[in-house]
Amino acid sequence: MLDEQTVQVNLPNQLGYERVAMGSVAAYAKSVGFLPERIEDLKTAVAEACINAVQHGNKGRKDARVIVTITFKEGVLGISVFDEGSGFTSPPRDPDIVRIMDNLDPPVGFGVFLMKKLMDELEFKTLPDRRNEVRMAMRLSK
Amino acid sequence: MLDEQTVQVNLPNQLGYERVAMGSVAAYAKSVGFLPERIEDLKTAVAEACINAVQHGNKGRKDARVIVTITFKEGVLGISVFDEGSGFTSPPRDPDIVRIMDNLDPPVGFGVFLMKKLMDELEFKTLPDRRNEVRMAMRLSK
Amino acid sequence: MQQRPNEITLQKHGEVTLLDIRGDITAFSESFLNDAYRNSNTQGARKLILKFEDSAYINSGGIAVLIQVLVQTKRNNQQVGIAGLSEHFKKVFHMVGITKFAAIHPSIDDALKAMS
Amino acid sequence: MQQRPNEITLQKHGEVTLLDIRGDITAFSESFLNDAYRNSNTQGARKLILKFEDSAYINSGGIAVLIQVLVQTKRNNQQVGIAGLSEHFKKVFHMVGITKFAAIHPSIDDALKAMS
Ligand SMILES: Nc1ncnc2c1ncn2[C@@H]1O[C@H](COP(=O)(O)OP(=O)(O)O)[C@@H](O)[C@H]1O
Ligand SMILES: Nc1ncnc2c1ncn2[C@@H]1O[C@H](COP(=O)(O)OP(=O)(O)O)[C@@H](O)[C@H]1O
Repeated sequence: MLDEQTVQVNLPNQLGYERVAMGSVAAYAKSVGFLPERIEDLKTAVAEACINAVQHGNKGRKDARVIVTITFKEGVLGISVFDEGSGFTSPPRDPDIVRIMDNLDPPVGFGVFLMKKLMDELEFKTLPDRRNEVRMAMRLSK
Repeated sequence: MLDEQTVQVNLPNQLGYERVAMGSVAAYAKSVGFLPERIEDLKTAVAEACINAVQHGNKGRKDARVIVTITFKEGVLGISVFDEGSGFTSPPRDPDIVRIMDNLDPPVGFGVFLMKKLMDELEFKTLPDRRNEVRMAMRLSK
Repeated sequence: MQQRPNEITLQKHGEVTLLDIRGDITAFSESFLNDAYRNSNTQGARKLILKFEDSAYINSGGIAVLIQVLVQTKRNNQQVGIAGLSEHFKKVFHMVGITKFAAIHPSIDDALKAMS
Repeated sequence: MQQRPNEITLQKHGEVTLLDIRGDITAFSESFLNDAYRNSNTQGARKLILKFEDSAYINSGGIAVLIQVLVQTKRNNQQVGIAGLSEHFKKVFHMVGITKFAAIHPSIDDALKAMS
């Protein structure tokens, strides 16, 4: 996994540390030539994946970790966010802002929605050893 | 080592990836309240430590890694850069620009010099398991 | 990792109340934003401008907090404008659909002009 | 991780030759900087301005490359001015002692004025 193109960032399981992952991803993406606008997209997507890993995957456990890997191969920046949870029970629905504003739905579901919208690829994987991976990718050309 | 305040960044042993460490450190330092000017100092210091880890510690070996830990405790940001080398043979001398300009000395030695100048603390440690640590720290108040 | 507290300044511009919000907008901003909204409300605001820093980091938790405020403004028949967002977060607010309920303006002046 | 190549533009301003250097200054910049210097030299420059991007990342490898150029300018009795550095790298250049051999100017215009 940790090959010559791959950086791994290992974060405490606490809100706020997603900012460090954002900084790592932004610096990596800038180095390989992504434009500032796409880097903002990457930052938001990785932040949301980290926040979900803390809250849903690791359920706020203080001793858990969130692991982010960043790699660039064949023109594609790949980011994976790992937590120690068991993954998704059901695929989340896109939030419906009209229903939310009418108090018919709670204001949730924006994280996965934004990752889907901002990245070129998004994939959820439950791994054998009680770990969960959210994998996303963005092509450089775009 | 990896406690609730500590982020670890694991880098390929190649020049250029120090930029990712710079991004991680900058984001961490910003989050805990360092001013932009001090963040620039931190970025330069961590970059130089990573470059030395790649070149001197890991001697350019493609399969080696550079590990950076970042932590903030009691108002002090601590950064350690680990490589798989055996550390320092002799403490490097400060570069003498006048001798360098007269071609009496080679233009080397700026990395450790800048780390010393820019950080509040700098320490070199050779660890048991054939690993080397360069530890530096900066107080927030400063 | 603590988030630095938000700072919010209230200003009256005729019938428009401006909430000048400094700092990042996340789940931690909930009480700040709600308090600020409650204050603006007791001052009987019919029209609100929410002004953000263009360097602000806004995440899904902050979006949820904002929407909770917008739910209240809708219930209270208040008109809301947004100013100061970076291009990125203009896009994000558009994606999420916030722009259906609060118009985004290029600047405070533009917002004041459009809403007065 | 590749570094994007530097871009260097040469401009003549009277007896001053301006090297407008875009990109980061690291060990990878060695051939670019040396080539640019050699070109400026065949044009018979007596005075040189090295202009950097204020967003440039400069590391110890880049400093070494720069100093190698300065060693040559000293040997060739050329006067060198530096412009465009960020505040941080002004400080770094001062710490290292480069400012003993090349004056730092706030802008290209200031450098041209001071050196003409
Ligand atoms: N890492 C994860 N592990 C387990 N479930 C997750 C994870 N990330 C997201 N989810 C599920 O997907 C849902 C939607 O996530 P998200 O769009 O971020 O919205 P929210 O966090 O507001 O619920 C979550 O409520 C949760 O059920
Ligand atoms: N991580 C390290 N492992 C072993 N030796 C090191 C390490 N970092 C620095 N050194 C030693 O310190 C010297 C000075 O380093 P530095 O100031 O960065 O200058 P330079 O890299 O130009 O030699 C190096 O030449 C090397 O001998």
